[in-house]
Amino acid sequence: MKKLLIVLVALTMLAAFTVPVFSGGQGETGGAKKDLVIGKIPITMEANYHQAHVKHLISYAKEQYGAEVTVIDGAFSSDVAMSAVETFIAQGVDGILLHSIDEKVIDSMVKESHRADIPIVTFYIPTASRSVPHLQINEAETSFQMGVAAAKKWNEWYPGDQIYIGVVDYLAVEIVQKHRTGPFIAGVLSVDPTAQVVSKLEGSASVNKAMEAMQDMLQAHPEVNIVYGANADHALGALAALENAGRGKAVDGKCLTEIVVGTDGTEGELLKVYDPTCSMKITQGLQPAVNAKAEMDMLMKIINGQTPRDEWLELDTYDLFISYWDTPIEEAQEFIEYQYFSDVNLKEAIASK
Amino acid sequence: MQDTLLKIQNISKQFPGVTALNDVSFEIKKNTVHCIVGENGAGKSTLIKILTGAETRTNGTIVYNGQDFNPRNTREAMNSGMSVLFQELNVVDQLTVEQNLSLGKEPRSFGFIRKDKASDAVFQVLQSLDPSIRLSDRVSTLSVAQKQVIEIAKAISSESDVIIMDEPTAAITEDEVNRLFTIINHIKKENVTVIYISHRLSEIFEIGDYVTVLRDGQMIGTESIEDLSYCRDEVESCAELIKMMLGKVVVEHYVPSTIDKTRKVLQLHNVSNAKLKDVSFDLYKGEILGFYGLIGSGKTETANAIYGIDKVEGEIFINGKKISIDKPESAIRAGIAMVPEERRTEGLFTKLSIKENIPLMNIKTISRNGIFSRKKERLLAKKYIEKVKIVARDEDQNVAKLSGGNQQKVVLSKCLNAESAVLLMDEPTRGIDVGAKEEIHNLIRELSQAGKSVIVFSSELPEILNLCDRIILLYEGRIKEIIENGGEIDSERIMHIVTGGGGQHNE
Amino acid sequence: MNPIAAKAQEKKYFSFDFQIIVLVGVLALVMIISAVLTDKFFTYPNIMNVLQQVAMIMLTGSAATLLMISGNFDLSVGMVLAFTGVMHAFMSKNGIPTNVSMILSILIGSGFGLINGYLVAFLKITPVIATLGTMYAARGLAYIIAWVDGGANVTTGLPIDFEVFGRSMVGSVPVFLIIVFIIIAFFYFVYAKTNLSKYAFAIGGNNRAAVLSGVKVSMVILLLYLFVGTLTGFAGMTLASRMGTGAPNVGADFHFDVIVAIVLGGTSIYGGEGSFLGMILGALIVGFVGNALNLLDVMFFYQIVVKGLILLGAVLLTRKIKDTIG
Amino acid sequence: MNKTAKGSYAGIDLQKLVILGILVFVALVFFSLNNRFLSQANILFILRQSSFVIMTGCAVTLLMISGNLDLSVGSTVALTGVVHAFLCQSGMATGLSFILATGVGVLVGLVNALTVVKLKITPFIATLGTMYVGRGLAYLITDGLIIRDGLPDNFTFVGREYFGPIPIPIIVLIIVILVFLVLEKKSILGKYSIAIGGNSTAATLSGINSGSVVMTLYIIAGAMAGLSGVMMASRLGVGDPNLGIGFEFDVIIAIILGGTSLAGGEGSILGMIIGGLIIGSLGNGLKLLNVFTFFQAVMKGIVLVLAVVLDQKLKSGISIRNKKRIKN
Repeated sequence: MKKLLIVLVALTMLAAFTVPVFSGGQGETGGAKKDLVIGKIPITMEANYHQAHVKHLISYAKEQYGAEVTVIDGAFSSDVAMSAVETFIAQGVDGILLHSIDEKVIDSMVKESHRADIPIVTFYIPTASRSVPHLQINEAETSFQMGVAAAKKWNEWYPGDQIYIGVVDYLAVEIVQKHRTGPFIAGVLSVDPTAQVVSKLEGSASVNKAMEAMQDMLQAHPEVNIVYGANADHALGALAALENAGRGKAVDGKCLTEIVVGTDGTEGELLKVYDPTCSMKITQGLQPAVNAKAEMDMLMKIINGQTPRDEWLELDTYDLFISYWDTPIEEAQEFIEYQYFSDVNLKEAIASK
Repeated sequence: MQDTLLKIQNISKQFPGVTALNDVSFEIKKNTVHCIVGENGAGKSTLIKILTGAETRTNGTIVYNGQDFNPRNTREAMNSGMSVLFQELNVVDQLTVEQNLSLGKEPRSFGFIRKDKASDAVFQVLQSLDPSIRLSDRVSTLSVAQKQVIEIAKAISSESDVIIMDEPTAAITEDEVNRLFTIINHIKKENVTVIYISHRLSEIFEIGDYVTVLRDGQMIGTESIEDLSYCRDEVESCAELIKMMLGKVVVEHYVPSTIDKTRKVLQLHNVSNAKLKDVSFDLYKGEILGFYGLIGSGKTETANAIYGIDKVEGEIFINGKKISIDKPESAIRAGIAMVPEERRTEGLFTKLSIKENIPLMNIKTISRNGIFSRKKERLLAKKYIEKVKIVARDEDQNVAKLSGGNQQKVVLSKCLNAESAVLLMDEPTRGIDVGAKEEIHNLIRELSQAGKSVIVFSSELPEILNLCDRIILLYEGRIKEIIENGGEIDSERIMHIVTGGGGQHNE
Repeated sequence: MNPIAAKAQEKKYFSFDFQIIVLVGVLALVMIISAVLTDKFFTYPNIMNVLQQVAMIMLTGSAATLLMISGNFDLSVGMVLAFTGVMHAFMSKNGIPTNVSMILSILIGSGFGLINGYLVAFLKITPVIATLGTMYAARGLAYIIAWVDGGANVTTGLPIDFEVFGRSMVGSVPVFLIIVFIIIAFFYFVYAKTNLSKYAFAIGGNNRAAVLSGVKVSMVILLLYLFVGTLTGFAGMTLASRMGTGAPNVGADFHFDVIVAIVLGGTSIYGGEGSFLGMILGALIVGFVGNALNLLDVMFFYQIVVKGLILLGAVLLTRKIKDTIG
Repeated sequence: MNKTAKGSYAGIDLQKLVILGILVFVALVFFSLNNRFLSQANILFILRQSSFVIMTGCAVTLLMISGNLDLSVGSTVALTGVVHAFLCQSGMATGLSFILATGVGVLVGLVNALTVVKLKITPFIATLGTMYVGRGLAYLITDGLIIRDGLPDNFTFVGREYFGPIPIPIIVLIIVILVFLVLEKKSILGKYSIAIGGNSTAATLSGINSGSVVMTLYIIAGAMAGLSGVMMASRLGVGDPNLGIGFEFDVIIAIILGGTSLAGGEGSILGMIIGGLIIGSLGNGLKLLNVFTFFQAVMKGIVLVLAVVLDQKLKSGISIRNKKRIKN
């Protein structure tokens, strides 16, 4: 009996190995299909931006190119993304849109898929070897701009008041430093060199963690007057903590205790930004629609042989700078409806509060 | 005149609070069977633990083969030629018989197990003890008795000069016992010394050469069996020993209980399952009913059937009303409580204190609307400690720290507290010393006087004969005969019946 | 059984009150050190702030302790926390009156409790697997609901009174905190005075004996899981109300936090022994340590290390002192 | 007696056969829905993706059979991976650093061993502690960043290269499996872990030094986690401190699906392997079918529970039969 079992398992294992050995070649990428299948790997599906991005991608691919998009969640892990690429190869997709954590790992993912002769376009984080077409959001500029704006406003409201920056950061994702936190702080400093960063606490992409971090920060550094959240969850969490502490207020757009700056430009944030009584006043609006289309087009160009599959080619998009003062609410309304499929009417929602 | 193998000199052992052994000294001669008797808590186990390095002595010396002997752990003791057969079953259910037999002394090279003839010796012993056990059997499929046999085989075949046997016969069948004794007598000739601990005094007279008696950590005396039984019959010599053990003489004999023959509290009609065939009997109010049979005859199975542990066909009546008992819970509700066979694993909550154990079968006695009162809990415990004579520091003591007898009393208290009309007792005094045994027997009698009905399932004939008004003889799940106790009982014939001999089924 | 566990129970008799003393000692130590290191620490608002942060752990813990004493545990609490929060937001957003939706989301928690209980008590699945299963399920569902709502979390269009429960204060004390501590107090009573807790100890100590003593083992376990689920539901609902959003990504290692608190409190994961007050102290220790490190702006990488060391240190300390005494 | 013995054997193997059945079933379902599922490449992918779980699982199975537990493997994977990258970056020869980094795994194992055996802390807590510490250290070594620059080319060799058509990780996997199957069946260690998990007092009284056995098991578990971590790093080509979050659960799930009980005593590596493959093909299949990512989580949960329900039902069936036997 036991023997039999071992034999059985051995056989299954054996089968697993011999199949590839003997059936040879890359058989599974063949197989004629009517319409194109595109594999999309977002860095995570747990954030508004990426969900919207995927939605745009799916609809755009369909109507523009009649292409199917299948999505595998990158789950914030290089390892998962790597497996995802393999799965797409097994699936025999015609192209892969990749947004993963690490340049070097992306390199090897590209190798894998090229071995299976599937083109890849990278997004937001390029290949280390700069070997395939890449779509970059130029966030740093906007982040810097936000820093400048925040600092200017504060000095204008409270001249001579020392600026203390508190960041609910995303230390576990290094790119955030490069594109968001870093430039933002630089922006503030460019206006007021005396500004100090008093605290950087981890928000771990969780509203809850962000809130608790901010609560602690308020105990240690009640003096913070510029609060930066490195993504929507962090910004909203920080704001929640401020509100719980009786802060986070503004009088028709003039912040009382601090100015909160966010990232992503989700409806949740914009509701706060345009609320004259709330101290969150600035955010940068990522544009899922724009990015989704751009990366899809780039991939199709390769598939249609208009651009080479493995040559560096960078295309830049940008984030919208959105603030209570500089961006008319109608524009913002348009923005969330178009970019984030939002059905919220900012004006009414805010008025009803 | 043999020479001395082990000299135990002024051994004492203090535990926090208690003195387990106090200045014990005696000698063990080579190639003898040296018995150690004493009540539970008399210090036998502690002594063994010290001999085998499981405990360290507070002071005193042990001279073994002429030189000082202080093993730091069991392994060292084993290496110096001592092997132990402990009371608890120390076999690994998940391994096969063969693996168990070689456990700890596998023939090995570079950490890998070599197949070789080494295990043959063990297998010989095993064969001679119980041929029915196969090396490839998984131990989990064996009976308690067979597990015990495996341990015995292991100990004997360990080729050690001294084998310490702590209650080896507690769980095994008559003929296994006989085979064991044959082997003991055999290995005695092969320069093996046996230190034998048992509650069954008759055994001591059967195979013992010397006997040392301990009482509450004190050394009472060492006698040679010849001297003891010289010009005395066994009963007297037993009495002699018991006197030494208890400091008082115990004479137990059957006292008929007052039975209300008009009230049948429990009736079984043709109860059958895999192990039982058409078991039918009535239990009267105030009666003590005995189930006797060898292990595997269906005693425990009958108990389990009544208590709703095993599924059965057939009918069960309580006070004439037919009821269905599918789980212990409903049995208890129907007024049946059970003292299970395996005290440690089935009866006790070893992590809890005495007072926490007692109410668990009938928590209403200390609680109202699901909320209990610590005061009532304490009082209840005190009451039973009083009534059942549990020897313990206080009701807060952890039951794991009690001696076997007292643990059994706690289990008993738990069942008494269920205030049920019928009490099932499966091996009520297994592995319990004479004193506690008698106390428990008296308790059972009191219960029946108080109008409760008790069923005693036991593999010890004397117990049954001392206790029960009627005795049901089981063989292979069938009721062979129901005997009225009192008057002349032919135990020869009983043995004959329960071992498969004649005997008609009268109902 | 595990040899270590066996060792542990020999010594148990002393351990109880004793464990508490050690924990109080550790807690005091933590607080003193923190107070020395930063004057921000020992202030009323900060203490309040930490209490709020550990409130949810204590809340779930106050039922989970008994559960663990009965020899079971629940890994799904983290994700149930998230799911109930999301549901609360989702329901109240879609026209269900906030207070009704509060009740409903608590009941959803109970629902998960029932499922866990049924899987473990009646289908006899090892708690780890059963609750891991429901954990994945709850997690998935939380995101699906949010996705249905059209985002990664349910933030917008919430009624104004959504945040009332989480944010209104009595004097300088948040209302929810008072309620939470009332509930905790109630469960302390359950732990200290009810037959349920007696049975939990019995079952955890010796399941077979419990059955033979007629204890309704399955029912007890089911009930305990139900309690855990319900309280977690309450916690999730409260959290959502405090954050003003239903976020699926909360409670990522909530289950570990709860278990750590309970175990720090001297409850054996093999069941049969444990302490409620210990759990409370355990939660406070973890909470205050984390808070102090944040106050000192210690990078969170260090914080993870410290969390682990505290866990080991505290447990070790108790064991050591126990050994020297027992 | 004779019969009962056979019965119990049949029982145990029957149980393994059932998991195998589940695996085959899962495979067939996915195959019928998407014929690429059983394509050579995909099978290789599944194997490679589950190879690290199974590799670590081999050691942890023995550990769990002995009634212990290791939650730290996930962090160990991250830590060793990072160390490997770090050493290579600072110019150490890849081979040497490979060994040293694996050695770090051994160290973690040693720490677990000491805390559990010498300091007598319950495995769950001890390893939960090292889980936090290990993860933290991984971040500290890299300041939370990913080590990617200045890594030699051969850094990725073991992780990515192929031996003929078969990826090296799978070769390693096979070797590891064979070694551990021998350990389980033929070595003192395998037998003693059952003995200790089954009845620790019996083991001690048979003169087995439980302490050192358990310690060895923890160290081996650490070593295998280390090996997995180093190979993962090599596969990714970087040292990523976020690696292996939730890894410990994947391992435990595979083991428990394989019929190992948390209580110890029971269990088998063969079963664990099948369990691991079930999880692997499940994840892969759901993705192949383009199931919406969050439904995947739900289904994973459900399938997990179902599989175990089936398994447990069977087990309990057997154990009841056995109980009946024991009572004679």
